[in-house]
Amino acid sequence: MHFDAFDRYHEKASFLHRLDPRVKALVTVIYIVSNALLPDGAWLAFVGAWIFLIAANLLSQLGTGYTFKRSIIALPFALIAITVLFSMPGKPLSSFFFLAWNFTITDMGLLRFVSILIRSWLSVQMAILLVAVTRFPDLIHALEHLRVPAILTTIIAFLYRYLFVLTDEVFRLLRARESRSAAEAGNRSGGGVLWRAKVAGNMAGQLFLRSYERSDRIYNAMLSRGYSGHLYTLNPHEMKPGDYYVTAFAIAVIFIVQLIGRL
Amino acid sequence: MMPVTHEMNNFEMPECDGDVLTVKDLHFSYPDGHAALHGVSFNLCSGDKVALVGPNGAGKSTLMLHLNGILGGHGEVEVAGKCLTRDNLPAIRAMVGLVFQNPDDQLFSPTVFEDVAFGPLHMGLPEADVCARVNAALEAVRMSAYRDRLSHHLSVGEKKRIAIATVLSMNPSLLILDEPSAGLDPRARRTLINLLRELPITMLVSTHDMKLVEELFPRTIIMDEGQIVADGLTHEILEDEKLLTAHGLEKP
Amino acid sequence: MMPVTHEMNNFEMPECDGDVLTVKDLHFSYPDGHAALHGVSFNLCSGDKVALVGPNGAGKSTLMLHLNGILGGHGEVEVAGKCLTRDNLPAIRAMVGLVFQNPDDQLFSPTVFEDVAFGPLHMGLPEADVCARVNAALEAVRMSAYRDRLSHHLSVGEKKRIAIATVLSMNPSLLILDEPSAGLDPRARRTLINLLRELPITMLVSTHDMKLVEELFPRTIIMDEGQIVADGLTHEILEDEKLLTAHGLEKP
Amino acid sequence: MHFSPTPLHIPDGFLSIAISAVCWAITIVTLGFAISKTNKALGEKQIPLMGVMAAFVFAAQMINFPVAGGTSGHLLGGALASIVLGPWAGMLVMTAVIAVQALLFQDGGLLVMGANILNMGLVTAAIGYGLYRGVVSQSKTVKLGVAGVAAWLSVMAGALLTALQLWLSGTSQLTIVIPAMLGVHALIGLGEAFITVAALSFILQTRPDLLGEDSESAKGGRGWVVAGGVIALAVVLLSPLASTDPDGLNHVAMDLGFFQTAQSGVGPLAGYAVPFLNSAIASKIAAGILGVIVAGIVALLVGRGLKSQIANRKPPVSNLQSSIANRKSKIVNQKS
Ligand SMILES: Nc1ncnc2c1ncn2[C@@H]1O[C@H](COP(=O)(O)OP(=O)(O)OP(=O)(O)O)[C@@H](O)[C@H]1O
Ligand SMILES: Nc1ncnc2c1ncn2[C@@H]1O[C@H](COP(=O)(O)OP(=O)(O)OP(=O)(O)O)[C@@H](O)[C@H]1O
Ligand SMILES: [Mg+2]
Ligand SMILES: [Mg+2]
Repeated sequence: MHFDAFDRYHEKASFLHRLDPRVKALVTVIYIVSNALLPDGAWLAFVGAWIFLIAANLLSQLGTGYTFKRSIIALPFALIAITVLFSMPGKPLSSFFFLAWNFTITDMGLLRFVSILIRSWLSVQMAILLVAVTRFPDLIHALEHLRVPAILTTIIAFLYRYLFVLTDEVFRLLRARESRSAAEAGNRSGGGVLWRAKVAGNMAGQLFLRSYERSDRIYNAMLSRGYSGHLYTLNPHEMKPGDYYVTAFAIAVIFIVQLIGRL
Repeated sequence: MMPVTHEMNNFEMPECDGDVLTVKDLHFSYPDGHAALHGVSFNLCSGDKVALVGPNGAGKSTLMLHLNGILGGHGEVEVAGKCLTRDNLPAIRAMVGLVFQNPDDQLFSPTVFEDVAFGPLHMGLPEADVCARVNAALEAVRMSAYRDRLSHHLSVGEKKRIAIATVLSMNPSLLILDEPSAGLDPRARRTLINLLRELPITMLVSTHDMKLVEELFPRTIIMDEGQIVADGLTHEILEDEKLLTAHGLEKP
Repeated sequence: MMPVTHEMNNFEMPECDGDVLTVKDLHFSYPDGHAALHGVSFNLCSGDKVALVGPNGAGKSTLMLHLNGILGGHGEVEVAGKCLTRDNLPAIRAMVGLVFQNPDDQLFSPTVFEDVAFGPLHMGLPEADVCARVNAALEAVRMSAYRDRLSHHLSVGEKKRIAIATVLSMNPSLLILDEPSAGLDPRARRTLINLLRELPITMLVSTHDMKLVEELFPRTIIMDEGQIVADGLTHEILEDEKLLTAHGLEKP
Repeated sequence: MHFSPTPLHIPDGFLSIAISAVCWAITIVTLGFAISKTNKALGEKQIPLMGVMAAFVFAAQMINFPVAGGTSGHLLGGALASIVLGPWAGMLVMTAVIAVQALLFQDGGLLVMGANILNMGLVTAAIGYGLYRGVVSQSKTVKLGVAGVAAWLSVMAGALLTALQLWLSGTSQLTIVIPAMLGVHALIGLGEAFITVAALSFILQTRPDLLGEDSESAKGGRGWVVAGGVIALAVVLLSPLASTDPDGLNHVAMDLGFFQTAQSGVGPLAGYAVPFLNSAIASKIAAGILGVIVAGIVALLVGRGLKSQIANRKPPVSNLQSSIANRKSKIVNQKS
């Protein structure tokens, strides 16, 4: 329970919070697909997509900068794309020596690199916004109603529920290990890498067994409440006319952004 | 382990009208061959509140798992006159509400509402009834305000109460609780005791907390090594120090 | 939560020679901003056996995690005259043995031997010394026969004792136990009490079990809302009913 | 907070639509199979079991152990999950883990989730289980040794696939991305291998029934051995090939028609224009190092296995006693 930090939901009474989770999930996916479809260097369209994002941020009452602050997590991966700077044929912009090689940045390379980063950055922010304005259980319901197989959504629901219980257990295990990781003056402490790996593996094994046996108890608890192989849920969500209008409007805007990008 | 035959201590008990639960000569061995129950017989009258005590490994949890057919041994189990057979199973599971020791095992849904609704939904009730039952059950444990909360945000004491609500929502005629007070601080424990005292349902409660036994249950059953070794009025049993120490118990 | 300022109840205490532990004005907030400790100060003398009580969420476990540097707040913590700094950390962890509430968290190796040997091995001791320490620690908790057993299959009471052995094998000068008696049946609890009574080490024990406090500890510290609200002789504190109820406690 | 133990979680924007779609298609078909198979094999108990196991994999990814210089080893879990739960259930469990990482923590994108599931969930499970299945009736030492190699290869396979997808999307250059990804993951895979082997050995010691003859881990069809073997072979052969002869790969891609669909006309063909690790020698050295590492792990694992077996051999009397004691304690404590 101490890892509430895992929850990305921010309680607010905003327009976006009240929207049906299906609408939010659908629009997010369409937005991300649209970004991927925009050609390199479609700056105007990227700006359009960005405005869409800012508007959504405003509607969520979380503040314009909310998703921006958290969007850095995708940055490390950008390293992977850095090679396109040099590998695309085009007009050389600048070149420099590093170690024994001569690197030349081309205009096409730069264009492509920046485009990739912008696509990624916009998409990540929309995904961040989605979970900030939708409670995760509602998101699971949305997936259910969007025809994701029930077995997957229930596994995800269980995962979400026990994520907190088990990560708590892991952190207690790690604490126990840490508190016994001592040294005496003059000794080289810590053991060998293999031994340390084995201890970590033991912890994983321990955790596995406890999870496995817990699943038995949960199964018993489910049985005693009438479970017989089928899971039933109530649908707590109903699409209101407003939800349809919002979906239509959002799709229209995204479509216009695509048009701008291809003109 | 050798089955030890224990002398049965007989205490006098008041008369009772209408049995909610009858268990006759129940035997059970786990698949690995370990015999956990050797001929257990007792009955619960309507309105009884009974404590089930005994040392670790006595077979208390095993017995409880028999009472709604999760385990099936040899012998007779009857709930409200219905024999425990495959056909009766769904009906009996609706009548017997089983609450496990660890509320994290009992609360497996992401939200409180979904968890409390699980039982009624699986009984096939219509949606309106389900909601009504959920509300009534949460009201009974005084947790109505927690309807839409996420289960993992609750404290242990709150989780315990929600766990009880998950079975109350099935309108059970018999409530079975496995070590309800374990891990609670004095305040949460006190709240739980008051709650159990007020619930107007027949209940069988296993516990190691002898003080709880003394305060709450007029009748006590002692189990050891798969057998019932004493069954009687709590204040008489708690006086019998020889009996208590023989079975690893202590006077509160 | 607003930091409430509690009146400090002063009780007279016998003189002490040589502090094992000194804590001065310790403050700590969790990363999420929740302030768990507001200026905690106390000291333990060599040979002291002290109970730490208080309602859920009082900050007992948080305080204990500071005493061997797993958490680090503002303020001073000194163990046997050594300040708790990054450089001293390994040495201090060798002196302070911390036993967590749930023995399952403490026992992460398949066999009892490997678990008890973890500390000494990590300290880089030669193999012969490790074996000697393991044997001595298991002897101290009377579990020598369990050396090669699988930890996973032990009873809770046995696991508790092994968990204590895992830190005894590091020859600590201070033993810190977080709720050692939770979940034990009366017999196992009695065995544990006898064990703790006999161990000739300074110890600080957090617990909700007021009977244990009365039986075992001459000195008691009460915490509430991140502060120490009373520190004195147990029999005096237990007499002060107003103090106890004010902090969610009960007389045993 | 960034949870991914390996840099395999591709964010949105780095793969082209075409590649994302192809990966989704493969993933969906495979998951369809997995769902129908697990429904048959595990019955009604599957739901809580797989749900809690998914949470286990998630939590186990946080267990680390200090290696040298402030780095640490981690678990990805695909091989371990498929070995103990069977391949199909393992795939579903990994899918749930990756989905939650993407949905809740934006660790990996949504549009590219198909690719991430394929790389980290499906392929790792197939290779991990496939190789293990081949030796399931062998001695404990062999099983653990092979599981270790399988775990290492599962990470390498995921890395290789990721690299190929990035290249086909025109996001990076083949001659760099493959050696870079494989180089990093050769090390990360070691952590995976060690933890997987130790965890399996723990389970074999404490609950051998979970890996015994009637368990899910022994029930997978023989076909898995072939599948696992083929993927393993592909990894072993393709990695050096890909780094030494990108032309060859480009040809294959052309023939398969990947190229036309890959986004942004220029494409990865321009790949090896930069004189960066393009010499065949460097790549061969890299391949050689990989081979040495594999051999090293096998030797280490076999050695350790033998050592612990010898250590476990005790005088017959005490052995008997302890086995009786073990049985007894097992009986007494099965309740939890
Ligand atoms: N990791 C954490 N993050 C944020 N808050 C925490 C964390 N751990 C504990 N807390 C909070 O700090 C306070 C003190 O917690 P602590 O666990 O120290 O209490 P305690 O006295 O040990 O209670 P108990 O008797 O239940 O064990 C509580 O309010 C708790 O909710
Ligand atoms: N799944 C199982 N397989 C084999 N033996 C088991 C199993 N579960 C429990 N047992 C054994 O059956 C006996 C009775 O266990 P049970 O859990 O019913 O005891 P209990 O009275 O509930 O104990 P506690 O007070 O510790 O909860 C014990 O000896 C236990 O080891
Ligand atoms: Mg029990
Ligand atoms: Mg605590």
